[in-house]
Amino acid sequence: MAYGYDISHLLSASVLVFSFLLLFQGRMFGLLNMFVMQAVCLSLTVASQAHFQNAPHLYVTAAIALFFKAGIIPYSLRRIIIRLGIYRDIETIFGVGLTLVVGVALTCLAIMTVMPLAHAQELSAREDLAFALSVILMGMLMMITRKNAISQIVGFMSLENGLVLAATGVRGMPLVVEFSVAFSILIAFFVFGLFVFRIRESFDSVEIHVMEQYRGEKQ
Amino acid sequence: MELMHDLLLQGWQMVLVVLIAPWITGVVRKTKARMLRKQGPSVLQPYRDLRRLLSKETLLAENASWLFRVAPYLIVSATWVAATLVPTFATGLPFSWVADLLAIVAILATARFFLALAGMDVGTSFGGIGSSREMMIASLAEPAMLFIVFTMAILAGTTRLSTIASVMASGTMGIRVSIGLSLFAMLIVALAENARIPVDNPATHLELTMVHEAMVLEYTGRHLAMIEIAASIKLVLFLSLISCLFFPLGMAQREDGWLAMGIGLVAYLLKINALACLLAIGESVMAKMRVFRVAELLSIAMLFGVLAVFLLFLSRGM
Amino acid sequence: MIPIAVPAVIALPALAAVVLAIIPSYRLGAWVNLLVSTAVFVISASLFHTPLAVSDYFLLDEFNIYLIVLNTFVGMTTSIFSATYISHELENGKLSFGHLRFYHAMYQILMASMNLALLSNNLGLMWVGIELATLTTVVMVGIYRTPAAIEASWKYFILGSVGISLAFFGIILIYLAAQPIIGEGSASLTFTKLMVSSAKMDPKLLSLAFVFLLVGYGTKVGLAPLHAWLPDAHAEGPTPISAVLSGLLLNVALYALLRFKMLLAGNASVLSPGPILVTMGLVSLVFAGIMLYQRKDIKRLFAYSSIEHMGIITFAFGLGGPLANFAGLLHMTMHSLTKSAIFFAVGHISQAKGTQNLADIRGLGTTHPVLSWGLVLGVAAIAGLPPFGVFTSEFLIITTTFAQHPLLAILLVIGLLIAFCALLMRLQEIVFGPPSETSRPVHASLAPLFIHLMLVLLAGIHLPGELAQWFTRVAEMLG
Amino acid sequence: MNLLEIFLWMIPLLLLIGGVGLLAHKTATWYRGVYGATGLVCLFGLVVGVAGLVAEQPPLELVLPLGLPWSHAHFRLDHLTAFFMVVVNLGGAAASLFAMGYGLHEPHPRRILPLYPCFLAAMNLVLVVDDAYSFLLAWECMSLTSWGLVLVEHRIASNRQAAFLYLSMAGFGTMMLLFLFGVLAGQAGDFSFAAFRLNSAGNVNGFLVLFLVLLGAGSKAGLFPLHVWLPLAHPAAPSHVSALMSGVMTKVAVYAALRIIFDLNAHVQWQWSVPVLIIAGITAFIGVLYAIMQHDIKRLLAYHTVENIGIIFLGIGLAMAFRANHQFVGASVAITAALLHTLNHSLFKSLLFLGSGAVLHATGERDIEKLGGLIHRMPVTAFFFLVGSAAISALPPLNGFVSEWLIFQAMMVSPHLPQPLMKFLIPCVGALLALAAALAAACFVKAFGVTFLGRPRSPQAAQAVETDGFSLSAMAVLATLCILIGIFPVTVVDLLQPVSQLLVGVHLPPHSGELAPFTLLPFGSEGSSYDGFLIMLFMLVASTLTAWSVKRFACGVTKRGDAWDCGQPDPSPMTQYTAGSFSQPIRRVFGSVWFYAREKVDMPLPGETRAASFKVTMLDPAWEGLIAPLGQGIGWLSERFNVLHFLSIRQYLFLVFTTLILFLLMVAQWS
Repeated sequence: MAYGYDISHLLSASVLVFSFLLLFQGRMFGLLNMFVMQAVCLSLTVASQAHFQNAPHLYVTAAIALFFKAGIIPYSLRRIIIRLGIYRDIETIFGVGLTLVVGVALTCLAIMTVMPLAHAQELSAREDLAFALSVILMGMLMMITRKNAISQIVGFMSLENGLVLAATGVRGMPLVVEFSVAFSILIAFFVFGLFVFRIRESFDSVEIHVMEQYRGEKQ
Repeated sequence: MELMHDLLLQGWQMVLVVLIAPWITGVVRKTKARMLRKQGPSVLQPYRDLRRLLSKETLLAENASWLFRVAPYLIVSATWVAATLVPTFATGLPFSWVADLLAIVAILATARFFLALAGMDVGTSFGGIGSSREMMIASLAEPAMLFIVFTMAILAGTTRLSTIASVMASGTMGIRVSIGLSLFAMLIVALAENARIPVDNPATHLELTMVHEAMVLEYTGRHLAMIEIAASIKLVLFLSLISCLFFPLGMAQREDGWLAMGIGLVAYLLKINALACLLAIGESVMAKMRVFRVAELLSIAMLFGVLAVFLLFLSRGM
Repeated sequence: MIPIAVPAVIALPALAAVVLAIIPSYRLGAWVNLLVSTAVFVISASLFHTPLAVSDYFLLDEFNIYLIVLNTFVGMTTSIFSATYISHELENGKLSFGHLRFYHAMYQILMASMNLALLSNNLGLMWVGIELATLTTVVMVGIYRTPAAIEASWKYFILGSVGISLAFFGIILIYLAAQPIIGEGSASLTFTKLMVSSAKMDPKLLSLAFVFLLVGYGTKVGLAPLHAWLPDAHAEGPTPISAVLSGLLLNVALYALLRFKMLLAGNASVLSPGPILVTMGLVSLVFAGIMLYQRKDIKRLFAYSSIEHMGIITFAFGLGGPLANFAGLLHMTMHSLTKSAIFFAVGHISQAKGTQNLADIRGLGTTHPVLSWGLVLGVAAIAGLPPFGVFTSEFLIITTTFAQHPLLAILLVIGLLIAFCALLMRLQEIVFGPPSETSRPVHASLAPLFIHLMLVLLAGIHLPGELAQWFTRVAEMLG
Repeated sequence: MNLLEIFLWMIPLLLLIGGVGLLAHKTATWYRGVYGATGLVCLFGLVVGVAGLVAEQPPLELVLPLGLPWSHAHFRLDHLTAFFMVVVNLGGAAASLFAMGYGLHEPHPRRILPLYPCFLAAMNLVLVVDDAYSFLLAWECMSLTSWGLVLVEHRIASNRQAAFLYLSMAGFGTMMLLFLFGVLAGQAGDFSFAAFRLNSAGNVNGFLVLFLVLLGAGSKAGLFPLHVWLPLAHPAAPSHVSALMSGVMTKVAVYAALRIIFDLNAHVQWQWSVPVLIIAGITAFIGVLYAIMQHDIKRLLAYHTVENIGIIFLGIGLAMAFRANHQFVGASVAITAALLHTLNHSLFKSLLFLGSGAVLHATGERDIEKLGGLIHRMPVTAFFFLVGSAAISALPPLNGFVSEWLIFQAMMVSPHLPQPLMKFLIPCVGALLALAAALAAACFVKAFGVTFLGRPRSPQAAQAVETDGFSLSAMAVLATLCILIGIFPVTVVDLLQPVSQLLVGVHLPPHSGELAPFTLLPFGSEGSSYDGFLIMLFMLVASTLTAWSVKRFACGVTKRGDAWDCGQPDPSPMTQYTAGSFSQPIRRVFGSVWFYAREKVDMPLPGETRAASFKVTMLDPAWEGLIAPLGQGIGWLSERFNVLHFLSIRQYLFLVFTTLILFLLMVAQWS
């Protein structure tokens, strides 16, 4: 059993590593590729959890993750990128270096908050939790530091990966499958929304700040 | 019988103040003239002036209202009542409790109020000047007066004039700095209230320096006579007030016999004549102030009043 | 045994949504909408006569029974308002028939999801309810398809989604804390069971969970600085939705938050949520109060006022104690009724004047006297003036706070006064003075507006004993 | 049914009349009916009030199942309440009578009708309630309805500003009262006044209570520096409402102050009286000083309200000082003076506001610089206004003097107070009071002189006509009462003694007519005394004598001619002394310090053709030092914070993120 934990543990650590790599990525396609890798890692983690926890329904979650996040969504995003012709570098607010530093700081914070949790919790569960929390925080960080709507979606999905990581890491968490379905719908909404806005030509760009010119109450 | 006696006594004082009022004005004028080495009119001239004014026709401005005609009666009666209630030759007169020092000051304020209104009635610029300045001066004199009242009230334990006079006359007070200070304050207030130099010049009709005279500029005939007599009564009132508060020598008591009353009367007449002379001398040696300097003069009066009160706390160990 | 009415108030609107989606006539749709809303209200009112009950998935206790009635009641009155409002929008050409079908269906889904969130005994179900409600409103906010509306709904959507995710993480943490004690499976996400064993849970884990839930659901409540979606979402969507958002959805989110607060209250060594709530409440109150001054849009104005009131309510619950909790509950109810009434009035006003721009809405008192009476009374009520019910709760909050924490009370009052002056200033601009030029007559039902105001007035003058007892019991539960 | 129950019926009755007012048709009959009904109800309340004041019975109490369910609404009728019922309903009845005539001439009568009876109902309700919740409810309803009345002429921008400032300050005051009740209720959360009376014996911070009263009730009453709203709001309302606001509503605030300071607070300490006396003195002084500078008749009157509130609070402060030192006679005199002045002020201020309403109706002008000579066109109004002016200027033998005299008498015994601070403070405050009284006289010489005397300064003033009978009779009633109370103060003072007993625990012995039937003898027959009746009698005798002798001895011929004016009469009414020039000396003496008054004279040199100009600028210290910075501060803050409304989604996410991180740090720290 301990051996099993080690595997899933390793896998979830790799999800975190990919989070860092996401932060590091400067180009659109590179970002999507990294995200696909993270999603694959995630589905592997979930699958391993399904195996070791004897929870077959988690396989569904793994499948959804694989199919949706590593398949359809990146594919549609890629289509959008090609249609809009935005292969450029991704604009970040601070430089990549600083973003990475903040990422490390966030990981430290995650560890700090999880550390003092009661010893009753199994050690690996605590670590998993720390990983998940870090992934979540870094997903948010990505949403904040990237100016482009597509990278925001990627950031959100990465955040959601953290959630799945956390949910599947806990023994016997009910409704996980339902949650992953719900989140998938949510993300589909995102992508759909992006398409809609693009198709309706309300916005000429997916740069978010352009959209903000349409604020109802002008300053 | 008692009541008759009381009424008689009060009636006598009522008549007395009116009778001597023009005389006092005459004395002041005469003394001032003498100071200037002039012959001056007779001391009885104010009586003649009154008779002359009464016998003349009254000329009213076109738009003078009923207030303008009623005001002189009100002013005379208010001043007269106030003067009647100030102890002159005797303390503890039967109606002395009707109005205390505060009320007497306020009754005078009533008279002034109507005088100032009358000044504004015809709608001339001079009337307005007079009213405006008169009210300004009065508003500054009043706080100073209050401190004097305060000093007296602390000394006598009441604001009732006859009691104050008895207390002062009894000599238990001794001579105090506070009394001197309030006398000084009182003198300034009296000068201001009676429109005397250095606050106002009763003899001038030079436009821009007039205060009292400007207000009564439109009055003629019998109305002017009443205004004049009221002014004289007011002077008597203040002289009586000073003499009863600060020099209550020889004042009779209510229960005293006719002799004491007589002595009181003589003493009273002497006192106010002397005060009138002093006033005339004072007026002669001083110059009239600019209107806005008056504020400073009255603040000095107030300052003395404050000092008087506070020193009294010290000296009485309160 | 759960009474049949409980699933009914969730299922009936959900079914109605399907029906409404296929009814072609918008008039018929509006009627069906109204009828269903009324029926749901009647059914929910019948819950008063059934005993309180608990099952694995549903819960009917003293806390939510009244909120569900309030919810369905405002849902009903809003559907009356909505009927006239929407037909006017149709005449304006701002909406098409297709939109209306969509709108009515969405309205019922929104009601169903809020009822679900209120009645569920399971953290997951409640989460689903709230998220469904959020998504529905996101869509409804964007229904006009103007750039501003899309911007507002996009923003709402993104911020809402992040909130959803964080709240979900909080739920995972709760489960993590409960699992060693209650065991695996959905039992560890059942409120009633969690409540029983919360004392034994890991306090640190619970605290961490609460932080995430606070940020997650706090975004829905509109607490500053998590409020950003709120003003624009209120301003750009149809006004009935603004009314429901302010009047109901914020309450539902707050209800969820309070459930977790109750959970924490059961554990002695947990991080005390009070000070955090008090701080967030005060920040929201003062911040929203200050923001009111620069508003140029009538609906944004009242949206910020909602933030302010959520701040007050959060403050009261943060303070805790029977009186403050009582006041918080009362304020929740009163705010819900009053703010939706104000939005009814605002809806008519913006239709009458053809604009939401405050600078163009002037002198309403001259052109629309009855409507402006409604607005004046509504704003007076929301500003905390007696004899309206909001005053009652503010009275209780301030007096109790000042007795315990004078400094907090002073801050609270500063915030209240700032907001009060701002609302008053705007109200006078809107209602008084020479009227602005454009104005049309509005044929609208003002009944919902005045029904709400009557209720608020009644509560101010005489708070019914049953209501007070209910509040008292819940206040005790909240600790 | 006892008195309290009877009285309570007034409230729904008035509200009902308000409802009728809402539906009233646009006819004079309806207007008269509503005002007349209101007036009748007020008259009824007046009777109940007098009955309550005379009745020797313990306070009546009643609990109704209204308000908060656990404490309900408590009502109580004691002598204090009864006295203020008299004040409120007397003013209400007079104003209603006035409005039966005047209310018809208003440009928008139907805006007033629904609110007017409700306003009166709210004021009456404040007096009888006996728990904090109902009190504040009634209190704020009073603000709210009067706010509506201020906004009757809402198209005038300054009225809207006044209304805004008014309700904002009212909101502030309510908050302070909320604090106050929070303090008094303590942890127990029982909001009935009965509980407060019990609590206050314990460890309630009395100074805090007093401070909050001064802020809460003081802002409503118009104490410096919270008076700024008052001179703006009171004149903005229709004149009969101005009369109510100035004459009556400020008294309700006095009631609140008295109730809280003396009744709900068990122990009064002498230190508390210090801030009250200082603030009251400044209020009285600055109120009248500002009034002198005003040219708007109604605003002038409103500033005088500030002054008189100062005087009333002086009485209250003195009573506190004496009561704390167990010098009960002084306390009783002071509180009697405060109460009497409350009544007096409500009478003459209502009278003056009604008079100004009559003038406003006749000429359409509130600016006295455009009036003049109205005594010819409106002789009756002029007479009543004169009575009011003389009364408010504290001239004997009218009522204003009696109350100020009593206050001075209370001050005269202040040297017996043991604290040196009080010994020094009270004479100084007394000087301020004397100054205020004298300046008030100056101010009303100006107000009456410029408005009614002289020559008309505008065509409107020249064509004014006397106002209607209802209005005149209302003024007549008030003027008569002013004179009667001035002449027979003893009766009223004796009536006030139960109230004094309630507030300071002692009462003056009833006047037995020892010296004369109507002599006021607050300190017994040996102490200071005043007899308005005899002064009146003496003045009558003196003027009769004068008149007789003038008739007898003087030439009776009277002619009319041009004014003399030192031989240079100018026919243009513009040459008359104006209100501005009248107040110039006083402005020079006091204004340059207090109001930073500056005169700017631009006199062209000979030969230049441009017009000369003269400009006076003045600043209100309370406004400049308090309200304006506050407004600017909030404006500044809101502009700074407004950036937060225009952030990008990313930045908003950043806010959410930061909040989360902060909380996480907190949790990490806490563990």
